[in-house]
Amino acid sequence: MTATPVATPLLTATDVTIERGGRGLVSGLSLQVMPGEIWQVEGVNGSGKTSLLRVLSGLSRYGYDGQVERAVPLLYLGHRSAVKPLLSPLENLRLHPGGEGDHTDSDIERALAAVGLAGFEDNLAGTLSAGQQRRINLARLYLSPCPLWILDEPFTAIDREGVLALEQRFAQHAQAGGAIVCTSHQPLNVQASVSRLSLDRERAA
Amino acid sequence: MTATPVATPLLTATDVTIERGGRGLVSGLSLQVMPGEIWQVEGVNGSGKTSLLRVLSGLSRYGYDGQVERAVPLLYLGHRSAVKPLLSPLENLRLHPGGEGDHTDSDIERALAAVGLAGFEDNLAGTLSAGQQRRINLARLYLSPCPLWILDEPFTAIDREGVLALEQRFAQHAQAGGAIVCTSHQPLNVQASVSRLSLDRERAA
Amino acid sequence: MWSFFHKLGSPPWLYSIAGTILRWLLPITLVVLVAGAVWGLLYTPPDFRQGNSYRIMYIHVPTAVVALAGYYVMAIAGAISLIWRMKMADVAMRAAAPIGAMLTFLALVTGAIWGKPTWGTWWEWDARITSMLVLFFLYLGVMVLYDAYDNKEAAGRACAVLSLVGTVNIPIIYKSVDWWYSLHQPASIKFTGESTIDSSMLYPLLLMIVAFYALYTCCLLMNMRTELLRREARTGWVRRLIVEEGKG
Amino acid sequence: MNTLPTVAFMRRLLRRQLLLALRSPVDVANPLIFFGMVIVLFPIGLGPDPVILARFAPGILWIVALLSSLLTSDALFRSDFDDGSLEQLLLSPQPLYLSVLSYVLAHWLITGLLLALMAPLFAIMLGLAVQAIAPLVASLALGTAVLSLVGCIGASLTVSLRRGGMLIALLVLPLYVPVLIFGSAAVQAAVDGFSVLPYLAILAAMLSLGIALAPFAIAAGLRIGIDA
Amino acid sequence: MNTLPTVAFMRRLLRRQLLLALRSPVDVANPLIFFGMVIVLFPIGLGPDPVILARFAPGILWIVALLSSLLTSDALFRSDFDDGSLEQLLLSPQPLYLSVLSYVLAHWLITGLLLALMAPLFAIMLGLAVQAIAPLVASLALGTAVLSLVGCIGASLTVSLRRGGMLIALLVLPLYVPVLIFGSAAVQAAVDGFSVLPYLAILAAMLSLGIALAPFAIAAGLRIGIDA
Ligand code: HEM
Ligand SMILES: Nc1ncnc2c1ncn2[C@@H]1O[C@H](COP(=O)(O)OP(=O)(O)OP(=O)(O)O)[C@@H](O)[C@H]1O
Ligand SMILES: Nc1ncnc2c1ncn2[C@@H]1O[C@H](COP(=O)(O)OP(=O)(O)OP(=O)(O)O)[C@@H](O)[C@H]1O
Ligand SMILES: [Mg+2]
Ligand SMILES: [Mg+2]
Repeated sequence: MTATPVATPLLTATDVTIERGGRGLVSGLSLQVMPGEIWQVEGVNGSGKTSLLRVLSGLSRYGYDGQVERAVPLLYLGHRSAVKPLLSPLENLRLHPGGEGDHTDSDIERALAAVGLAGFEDNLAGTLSAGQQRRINLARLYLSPCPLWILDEPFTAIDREGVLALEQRFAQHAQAGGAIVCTSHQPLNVQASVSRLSLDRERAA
Repeated sequence: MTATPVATPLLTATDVTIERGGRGLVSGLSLQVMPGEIWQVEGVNGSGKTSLLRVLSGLSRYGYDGQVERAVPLLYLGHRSAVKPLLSPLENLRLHPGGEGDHTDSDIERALAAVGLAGFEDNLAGTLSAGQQRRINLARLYLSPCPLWILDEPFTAIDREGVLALEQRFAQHAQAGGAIVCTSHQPLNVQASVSRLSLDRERAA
Repeated sequence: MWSFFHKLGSPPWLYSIAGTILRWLLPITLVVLVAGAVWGLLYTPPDFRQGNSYRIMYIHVPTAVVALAGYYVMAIAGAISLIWRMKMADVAMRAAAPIGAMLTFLALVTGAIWGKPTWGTWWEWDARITSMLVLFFLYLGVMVLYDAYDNKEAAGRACAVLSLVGTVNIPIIYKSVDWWYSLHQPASIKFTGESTIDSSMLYPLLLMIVAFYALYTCCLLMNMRTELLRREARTGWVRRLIVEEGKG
Repeated sequence: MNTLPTVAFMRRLLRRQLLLALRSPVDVANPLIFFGMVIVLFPIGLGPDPVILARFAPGILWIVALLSSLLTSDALFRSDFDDGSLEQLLLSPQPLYLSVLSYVLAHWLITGLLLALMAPLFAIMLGLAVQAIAPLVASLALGTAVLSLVGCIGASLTVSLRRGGMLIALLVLPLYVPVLIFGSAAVQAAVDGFSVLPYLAILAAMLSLGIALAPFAIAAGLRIGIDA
Repeated sequence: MNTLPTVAFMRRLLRRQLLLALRSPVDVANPLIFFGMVIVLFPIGLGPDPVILARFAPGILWIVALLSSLLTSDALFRSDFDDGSLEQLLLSPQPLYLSVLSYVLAHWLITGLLLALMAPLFAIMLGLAVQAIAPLVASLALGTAVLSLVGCIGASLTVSLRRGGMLIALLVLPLYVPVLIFGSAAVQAAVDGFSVLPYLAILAAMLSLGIALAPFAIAAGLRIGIDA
């Protein structure tokens, strides 16, 4: 990376308060996500991780207080994986509605190989296993030009080797100046410093 | 338990061969699941764990070779969790289509408390978080009278404490003479002996 | 008897026996078909009212008759495949559907073509015509359902269920449509042939019906052979077959 | 093991379906609203001549009721398939024949019966003769039960197909034809002052046949769908 | 960043929708089959009298085309919502107005245009006058485009509701009424030997208005649906 005089935050949340169904989930959270940072949002089931990530990514535009500023394009991968069972993995990515980049087929094939789907490029996604379908979506981590990733439990249904490979990719992305906000119930083993944000504390308060 | 002269297997699979989309997944597998046993089926994504479990549970009635005999009623929990978003957790269990036992409401409330859903009994399931919805389904592990459990990645989306509690329940079930066949990408920490069945080896062969 | 049943379940045997039957039946069918067509089209007197246009009857009536019978062939095959789990019945059912649909379609089209000179319209909501159209939709349903399933084994069983449901319904549909038509004041149009058909026209017609039954059987057997090859593409006997064909 | 008596299980399933329907009351009202709105389309599409409308009212009412029933039957098993409830139902130790009957009954109560009860309103709007209204209700109540049975067969055969939306129409509409004929004939007979009993008897016969046979087909369809 | 040009993205979305449709060819054929089958129901329900049928043909054809379009528009965004594709579309840096137009265009190509092209067959079966057939095709082609736009608004508003199946009918049918009126009037005019151009011009005007405004409503509906 070229030397930037002052690094600007990729994502700034100021005094965010989220309430759902009469329960306060997040109160007065302020957060700055700088390039190179990895944030892991932690909390028990129902503590508000998904709700927070949807607010940060801009999918929830109402139902919260506070400001969120996103300085750069972002990639959001949620609980649902936007994979069409009737398209092959290759077509799924080639015709993806995310529309954030222009990829050649060989780019996509390389990304699919990186998530262990080499050889499955042309099977219909609907015939793949649960983990393989999630992997199609995760291939976007090898394709997307977005510097900021917001990932909601990216390791769901992924086997151990798959998790290792993804953790490497996380470190690589952080090193290249990107930033990641993710949730996971397992500890992250990344070769980079991981900041933790626990929502349990908030709830207890 | 009363002393039984010879323990009969709860589930017997003989020479099971499964093929999907032209790929051999399982070949010539023979398996006897005895009371008190816990089997963990392992394998990378797409190795055939789900396919095998569906054959063992009787959901796939065609598309495989070999015999499977189920000596007792079984409880199958799959990737999809049979939870109705428009019903509360309490109603979901009270009106469950599984129909294997007759439970009072206080039974159900106790089971829901055991999976950490105390206080959420009457919220609509659709408003709960991903993990909480899975937990509704897992409450059946505290309710069902079935001695044989077949569980496909029961820990998906469950937080760490939740996993611990489930592992305790597993041990308890095995001690009481039940048996479990489950898949998980994480190692099982159960106070009982766990037999492993790896599908990767099969595939390599 | 049992061994015959057993053999029926064996794809290579079925494939070869179908081939043998075809070798005899196909030439005979063609001869009868040509004979019937020539007799009907060239050597019968013109109808006193319809002139020569009635000659389309020699295609229309056989197709209509066989199309109806074809549904029962399909349904019986479906029942066998459901009850005895016989894959070959599945193959037969799969093979029967498109032929039946095609024949029904032909009956509809020839009927429409015939209707123009005789009734002055292409289409008439007559009881038999309407129920033929419903039959066409039943056939289409089976074909489309088969295509909709990715898993062809499941597709076969689903279609078997559907065609069985259809068999219960076909008599009901026919009865009710017939009855529906007589409820409303019948239109002025009647099938001309019904009672007045002359024996000089009848015999070639009967010959054509026989020819179409034979043709149906040929198409069925040919379709079954193709379907067998497609399903068993990866088994030993098909590979051996390909090698032999290559040599021969 | 304290197993659940089958009748209790059937009642449980029925309660479940009805509760789900009541939770989204829109869904209960929808077939009715659809029925009403499509009936309103007819005067717009065919012209507002009251004599003509009254003459064709039996046919129009029956066609629209049939479409309403068709369109709701598609969703009958789909959400249960998508969320895995159907797997649980098939694994349950209870007889599938009877479980499936509960589903059909729930469908009929929510759409068929309600439609039959609402139909007089629209019949009057279309100018149907007064003496034909009771036969309309009776024929709809009987006939929609047959439609529900047949519709459920279609729904079970298409449940595992991703976008079955209209495929079910192809499978099921031809089978609806006899019901439409006898149903509208019953109403027409009443308009013309003839006895409706023969028609209702035929509908009832179809219903008995349907209750005896359809659940087998539905159960088979569901098993196939789960397997596919 | 090598961002994707908007036109390329629109083409990509269009290709995606068409490919999905072609992957299940059943789905493409289905609205057509539905169209055909429901048209068959009319003679059965109303009686086979050719004069009456011919007289009602414009209205029947238009009502059934409208139902076909309605029933397919419901599914337009639903699977994309269920599997999360819609979230991705909303997060995409591309203008939503145009993305949404691609969806509408795909829907029209798959249902409206195909229906218009198939309609002459059924028109002949109902005995529609020959000189009215070309106007029928033209009015259907124009009118179904409006129906697709309006239907997509309804689909976007109901996408997050679990069983929207028929709610969309309630929202959308009142808006369909003008199209039905002018569409069937165009065909009727042709039957009666009058000029159809005024009617087609009105349909075209509605279409321009729809193209200009509907995408805003659809985009807003989708944002609301994702948020709910
Ligand atoms: C699209 C229009 C038509 C359809 C779908 C149709 C269908 C049928 C069917 C289903 C049969 C019955 C076969 C059986 O009884 O097993 C039949 C027979 C026959 N049709 Fe047609 N038909 C059509 C038009 C016509 C026309 C226009 C004529 C002549 C004016 C005609 C003359 C006959 C005759 C003579 C027979 C055989 C004699 C009989 O069984 O009564 N059909 N057609
Ligand atoms: N209907 C089908 N058609 C073709 N291939 C199929 C079909 N169903 C499953 N497969 C293939 O079978 C393989 C095993 O699938 P399965 O779901 O059993 O894997 P799994 O071990 O459960 O994986 P995961 O850990 O991701 O859940 C996959 O590679 C998949 O592509
Ligand atoms: N629409 C809603 N109405 C009422 N309550 C809601 C709604 N949406 C979310 N909630 C509540 O908000 C809480 C947080 O949900 P969220 O999905 O953010 O949790 P999470 O931390 O992502 O949990 P998990 O680890 O299970 O994914 C849950 O307790 C849920 O009941
Ligand atoms: Mg979450
Ligand atoms: Mg799996």
